[in-house]
Amino acid sequence: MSVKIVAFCCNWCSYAGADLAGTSRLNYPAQVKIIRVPCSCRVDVQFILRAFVRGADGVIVCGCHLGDCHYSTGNYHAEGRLTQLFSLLDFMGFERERVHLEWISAAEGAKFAATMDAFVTQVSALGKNERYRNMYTKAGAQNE
Amino acid sequence: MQSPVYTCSLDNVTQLINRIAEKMPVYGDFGSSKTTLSPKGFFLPALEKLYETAKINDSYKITPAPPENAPFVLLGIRACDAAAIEILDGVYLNDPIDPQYKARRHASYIVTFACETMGANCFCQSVNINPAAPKGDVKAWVKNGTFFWLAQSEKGERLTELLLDLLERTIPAGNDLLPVEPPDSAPALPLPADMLSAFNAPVWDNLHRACIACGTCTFLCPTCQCYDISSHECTENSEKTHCTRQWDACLYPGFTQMAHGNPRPSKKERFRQRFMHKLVYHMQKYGTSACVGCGRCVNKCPVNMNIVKVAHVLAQEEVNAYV
Amino acid sequence: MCNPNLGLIPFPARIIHITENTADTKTFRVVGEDEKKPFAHMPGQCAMLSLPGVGEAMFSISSASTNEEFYEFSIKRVGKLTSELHTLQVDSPITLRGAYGRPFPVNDVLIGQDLLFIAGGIGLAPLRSVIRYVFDNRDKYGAVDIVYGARSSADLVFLEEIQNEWTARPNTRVHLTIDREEEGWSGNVGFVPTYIKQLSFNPSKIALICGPPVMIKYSLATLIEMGFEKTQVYTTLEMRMKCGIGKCGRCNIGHKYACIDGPVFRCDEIDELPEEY
Amino acid sequence: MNEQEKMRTRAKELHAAGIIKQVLAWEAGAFPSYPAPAFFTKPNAFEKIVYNEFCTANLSKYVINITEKTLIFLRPCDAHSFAQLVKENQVKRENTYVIAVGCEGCVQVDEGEARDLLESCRTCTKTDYPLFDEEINTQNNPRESTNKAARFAEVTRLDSEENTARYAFWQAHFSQCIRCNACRNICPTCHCKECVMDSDHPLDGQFYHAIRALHQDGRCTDCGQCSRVCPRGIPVHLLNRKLIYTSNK
Repeated sequence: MSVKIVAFCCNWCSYAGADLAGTSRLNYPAQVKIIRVPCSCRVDVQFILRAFVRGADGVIVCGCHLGDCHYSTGNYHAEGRLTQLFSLLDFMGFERERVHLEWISAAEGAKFAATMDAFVTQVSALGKNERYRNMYTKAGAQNE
Repeated sequence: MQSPVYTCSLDNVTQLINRIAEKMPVYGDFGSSKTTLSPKGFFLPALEKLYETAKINDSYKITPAPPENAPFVLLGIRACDAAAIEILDGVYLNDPIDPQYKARRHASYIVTFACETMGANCFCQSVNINPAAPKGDVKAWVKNGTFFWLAQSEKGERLTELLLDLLERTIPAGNDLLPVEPPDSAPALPLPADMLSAFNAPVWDNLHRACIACGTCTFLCPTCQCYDISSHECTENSEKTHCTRQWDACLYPGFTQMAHGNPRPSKKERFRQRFMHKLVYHMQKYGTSACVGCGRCVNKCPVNMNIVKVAHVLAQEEVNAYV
Repeated sequence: MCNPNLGLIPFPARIIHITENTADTKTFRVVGEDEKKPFAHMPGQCAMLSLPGVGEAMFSISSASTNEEFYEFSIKRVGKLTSELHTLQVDSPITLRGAYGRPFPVNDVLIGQDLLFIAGGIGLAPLRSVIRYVFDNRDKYGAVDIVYGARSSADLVFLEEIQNEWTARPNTRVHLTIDREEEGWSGNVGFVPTYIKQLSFNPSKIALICGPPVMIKYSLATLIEMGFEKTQVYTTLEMRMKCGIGKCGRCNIGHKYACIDGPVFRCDEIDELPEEY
Repeated sequence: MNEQEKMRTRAKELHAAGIIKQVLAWEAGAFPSYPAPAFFTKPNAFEKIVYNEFCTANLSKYVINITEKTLIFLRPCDAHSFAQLVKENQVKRENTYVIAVGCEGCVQVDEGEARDLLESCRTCTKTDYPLFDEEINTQNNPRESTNKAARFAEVTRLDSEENTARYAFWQAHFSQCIRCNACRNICPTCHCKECVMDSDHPLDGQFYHAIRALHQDGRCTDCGQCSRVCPRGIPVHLLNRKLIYTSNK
């Protein structure tokens, strides 16, 4: 069963990188669904968690290299916020390998394709995402 | 004809439970005190699906969720919870009857257990419930080392037939075999007689300020009946949507929020509604107050607000009448 | 209750006709499966209209109960569900359940009485079902006066129906008013309560009021001044409703639930209830 | 523990001097071990101010957007929450008169009996008061640095375990959650006007705890109220402690 990947790509660098990968005929797995965001720091923790709730098996956030950010400090915020999210997800017992943060500039089409390949194989190794889907608050399990 | 009282020794009570468990699932036990969550969740679950809709050639096909009528047994229900189930029956089992609730309720066997002592924050005696004489399909109690079992309903008799070889019949010799009633420790809960004077009482202005409107008391309360209905897409395929029913609390701001405004705009009105419904409105509509004195809200309220204090302050009595 | 199996499970239904009353109000004609009406209803009752995946809301049925082919709902675009409903086209599917609420007492108290309908804005929708019921059984009732006001002439719903059909009805007087002066408007200008005082009806009539709460309050005060008893005045109270069958504990005013003991209340009943609507 | 007398007298003196209009403290509940937070406006009611080891509720969240000048008694954990609220200008400092009051730790109460010290008091590392106008008996705050290790003991223990073991640990706890929102409404730094979790979409509730913890990241003052109030005993504070632990590293 092919895994579903959601990639949040920042408009200025990674999205352009993905574009470049396309124009230079580099292919990367089709299961990757790209969502364009103005900056990597626009990715709220809820976007990632909701993506998992709605059936994603892996989420990767791509942004500009530190220092290249069009909004100058966007990727620093993103890095701070997402490292905390990833460590909390690991602490709660979710597979840390299903989430990833990568800096890809507009010129690195090859790196974009390679990163997506590596990430898809990594997530496929883990298989379908069951844990994120079952962490239900059963809201009222019967009395003990 | 009053069905006979059966007994068995304490140590083969677990045998009784296992025998029942072979026939149907058993929840709860004859434990030391009442459970944290009330048995309400067995009849009105915190989250349940009402129906599913699928869009087929431009019209909605609606499939209601099948009613759950697999039989199950609730063990060790106390007098307060048994009375609470009756209060919920009054709401959900009279016209128009709620099919989901009715299916679960008819499939349930309630085995109650008499309390020998009053819990720290129990006050069922203040709402004239006798902790030693709980209702329910079967009443069980322990007295000087023996376990007693008395069927109180036709369902109770059916349950007793499963266990006849494990139980011995006793000659019903007066009430020295009956469970002893714990001494009455607290005065009766004063219920405001007149609705309008209670509603307009000035005490609400200061009384509500400590409350953080979190809803814990309503979710733990065995008689809180309010629910919310919401409809949303399935995650698997968005053509299908399901409509769910989940617990709701009058304390939440969105409870009565309408497009053109909210009749209960601030926490004070919502706090007042919670206690007015419990102590006054339910009394006027069904003849009994909806509080069974189980003390769960007293025990688990994050800021130690509780219904006994509100009732006393509402009746203009000094709060620490018996602190 | 006209519908015995009253529950929370809706019937599939379809919109067969949409008329654009005003900029933000549309009237939807709805029928159940195989073009029939899934449940009967009485004037003043409402039904839960829902769009799966969006939500559900209670709307008063503005078509007459004697109308066999369809229901009509006049819906103003105010919130999430209503905006979604306003995007629907003819033939789009919805779901429907009902009929809920205590109707206007058309078969007992109103028989043989002179009737005074007072409506404000979208408040005409619930009263329209009663008015059309009265017109269909015209001989059973006395004189009919209709006072209807809105913010502007563009906000008067069913305007052509009022002007062409209602005014032509026997022994029926229609009094329209708008809040502010407008060129090209020949009718009265002013708020409904003040307009009632100018018209000064004799207090033997039965009055039915429906509209925004502030209009209800002042119209009721004016009627009392004119000698009306509170037992002669009926109104509807609007509360948030989710179940419609008096269980979900949301629409209560005091110990009465608006969805089963109302939404139609007699004004003296309202005085026994706390000031909560 | 005679802070109670001093608090009552100071409240009367400050009110008489017209410095304050009302007092926010605890008052006796209808049951002995359940004092509740309360606003005292009339001087004769100041006699009812209570201060003992059962006063577990954190008072700082009550003064958000307060308009009248209010005297508030703060213990070290409350004081840190209060400072955070002042920093986020949820509270106008000039509308409050703060008295720092000594604390020997509060007791968890269940079914009327006092159990052991609150978890947050056992691992409390705060002996200082970020801001106050006066002090009462603050010299006898017993805690020293020994609790530093105890504070993150549970977090490091869980970290050392297998990922699947942690998942089982949290799934067992979260499956008991009845979404009563007590942990959100008691948390001093959780004060959005409209919470994103109030959408009536049950599926959002799945990550309620994770999203709530992340919203307090860098702002949580580790006062432990969230776990204290949970009716199902879920150790929600561990999520926030983990975030503090990783950001300290």
